[in-house]
Amino acid sequence: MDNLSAIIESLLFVSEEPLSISKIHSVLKEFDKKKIREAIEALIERYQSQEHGFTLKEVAGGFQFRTRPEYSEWIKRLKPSNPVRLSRPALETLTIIAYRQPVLRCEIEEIRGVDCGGTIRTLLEKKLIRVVGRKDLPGRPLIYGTTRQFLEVFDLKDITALPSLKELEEPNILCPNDSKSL
Amino acid sequence: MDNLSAIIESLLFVSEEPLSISKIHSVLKEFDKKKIREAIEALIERYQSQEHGFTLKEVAGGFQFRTRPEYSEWIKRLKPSNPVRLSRPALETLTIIAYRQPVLRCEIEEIRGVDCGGTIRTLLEKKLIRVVGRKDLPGRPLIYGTTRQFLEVFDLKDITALPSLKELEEPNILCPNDSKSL
Amino acid sequence: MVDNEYCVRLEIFEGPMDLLFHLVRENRLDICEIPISLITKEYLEHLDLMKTINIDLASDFLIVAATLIRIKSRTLLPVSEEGEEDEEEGTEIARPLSEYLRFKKAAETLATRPLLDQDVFVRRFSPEDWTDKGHGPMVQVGICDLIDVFKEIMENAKPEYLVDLTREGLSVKKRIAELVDILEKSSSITFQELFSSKTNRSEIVITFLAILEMVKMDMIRIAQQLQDGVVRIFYG
Repeated sequence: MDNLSAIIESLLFVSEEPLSISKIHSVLKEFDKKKIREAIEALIERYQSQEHGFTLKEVAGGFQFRTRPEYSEWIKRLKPSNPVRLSRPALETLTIIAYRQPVLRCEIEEIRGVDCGGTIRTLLEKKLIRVVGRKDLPGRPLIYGTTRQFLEVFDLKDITALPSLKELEEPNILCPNDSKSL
Repeated sequence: MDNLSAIIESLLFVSEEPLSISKIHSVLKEFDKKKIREAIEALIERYQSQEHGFTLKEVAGGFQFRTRPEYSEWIKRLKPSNPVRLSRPALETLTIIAYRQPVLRCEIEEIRGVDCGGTIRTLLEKKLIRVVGRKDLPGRPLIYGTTRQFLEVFDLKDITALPSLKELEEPNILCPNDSKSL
Repeated sequence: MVDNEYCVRLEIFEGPMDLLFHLVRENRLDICEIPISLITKEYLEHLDLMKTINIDLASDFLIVAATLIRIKSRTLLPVSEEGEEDEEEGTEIARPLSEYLRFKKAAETLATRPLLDQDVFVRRFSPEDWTDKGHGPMVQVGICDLIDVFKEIMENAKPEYLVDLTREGLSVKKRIAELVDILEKSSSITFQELFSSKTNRSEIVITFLAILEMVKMDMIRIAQQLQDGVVRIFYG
């Protein structure tokens, strides 16, 4: 495979969408469109003749690598290890619970100033928080705390490893004995 | 190329993160890990020997297709990228953490001779380092280590893939052992 | 962060080890043959620049210069019988500097690696693919996000919430979390079991405080058996 094919292959590889010849040409101005088309055809040929997990196909006016349909079953089994993604309100609620646990819903709501029922439910569903008990108050409100899952998601050994604001902002608070001397 | 290689190739192709052997095995339970490793090695070999736009690399404990560095200029023309940029002080702090982990802030500061709060904070924000715990010392200082992201960004198989400090030749402007010249 | 606002020079060197390295390199001399007048002159120039800017940096530089002068003065004095002492003085500064230089070198090597999204690229997919639909924009969170969010919340909160957690409080909280873990597995546990393995005095106190706190929060009940007097803690 010549150099041009390899360059085009790398472009097709990183592209989220099908790349048209003119799009490729706009990047590889040094090469004329005919050469580009020939290189792409060589690539298509190559992926067809060899047994690869994916092929190069002409789609929607461009070219794109696509997995072979016969492997779709395996691909569906591969679940993306879903990083925990939270909405901003959920993140705020989670933060308050993490730093203020064990904490009541009304305390969270007092800090955030809005109803937190929805976000608490989401966090419970994601197993980031849990009910740790009930408070001996009228209505016996639930008490919330973070879970083991929370520690795993945030890569913390235990809840005390959660850094405080001070620690990350004030210089030298971590080193009470000045060790900076040479 | 046999069928297993092609299936693994399709999985690696659709995955956004490096896939470990055990992750692949969890999808392909029918095949034992040894067979999977062999198939991956055949793939690596194949992409190395032929002139492709990308290669299969072992990164952060898994395997991932990555473009060849020699084509980076073309790719950047296609899509504007946003690589991690570190100031030299941040890079030095990161290096010390990488080599000395698990490490305390005061230990880093002892080597660099300056306050490192700012650079540590930057590195935490960029998710290149993380808090791995607290040390059982007065003040329970935070302990830092590098992340998976660090390995991915610097194209490292694992933390042992870093060249050893000994391998890195010691510059000659010092003569700590030659005390006669004092 | 504040430092960055003042001068770009910090990009070139940041402090003592850097300075020392810089001074030694600039004069292209062995650290063991330091020309003290040159060093002092350069040092004073840096100090002039720095003292108006950052007193911490200035004082750090002072340490470097003072150490250099001490080493130099040793070399000018007649060599005493106890040569070993001199050796220690020399290595005292040479050792950390050489260690720093090794890391400096390692950092340079690290910077030459193929960097993701600069030298090598991987396939990325549009984020919409994985996000839960209908919850608004999602953020992928890390520790720093937690801290930032907490900071913002606290800035907007009423003053009575501004008290930061004490370390003792954290330990009690940690113990509470541990006790909940234990009680989730087995719904009750005896008092003795909780304390038997703890030899450490402060651990015992923290566990006890945690139990009191949990009782106050009505998270647990404590009961004593009439026959054998065993105190048992029940969850919920």
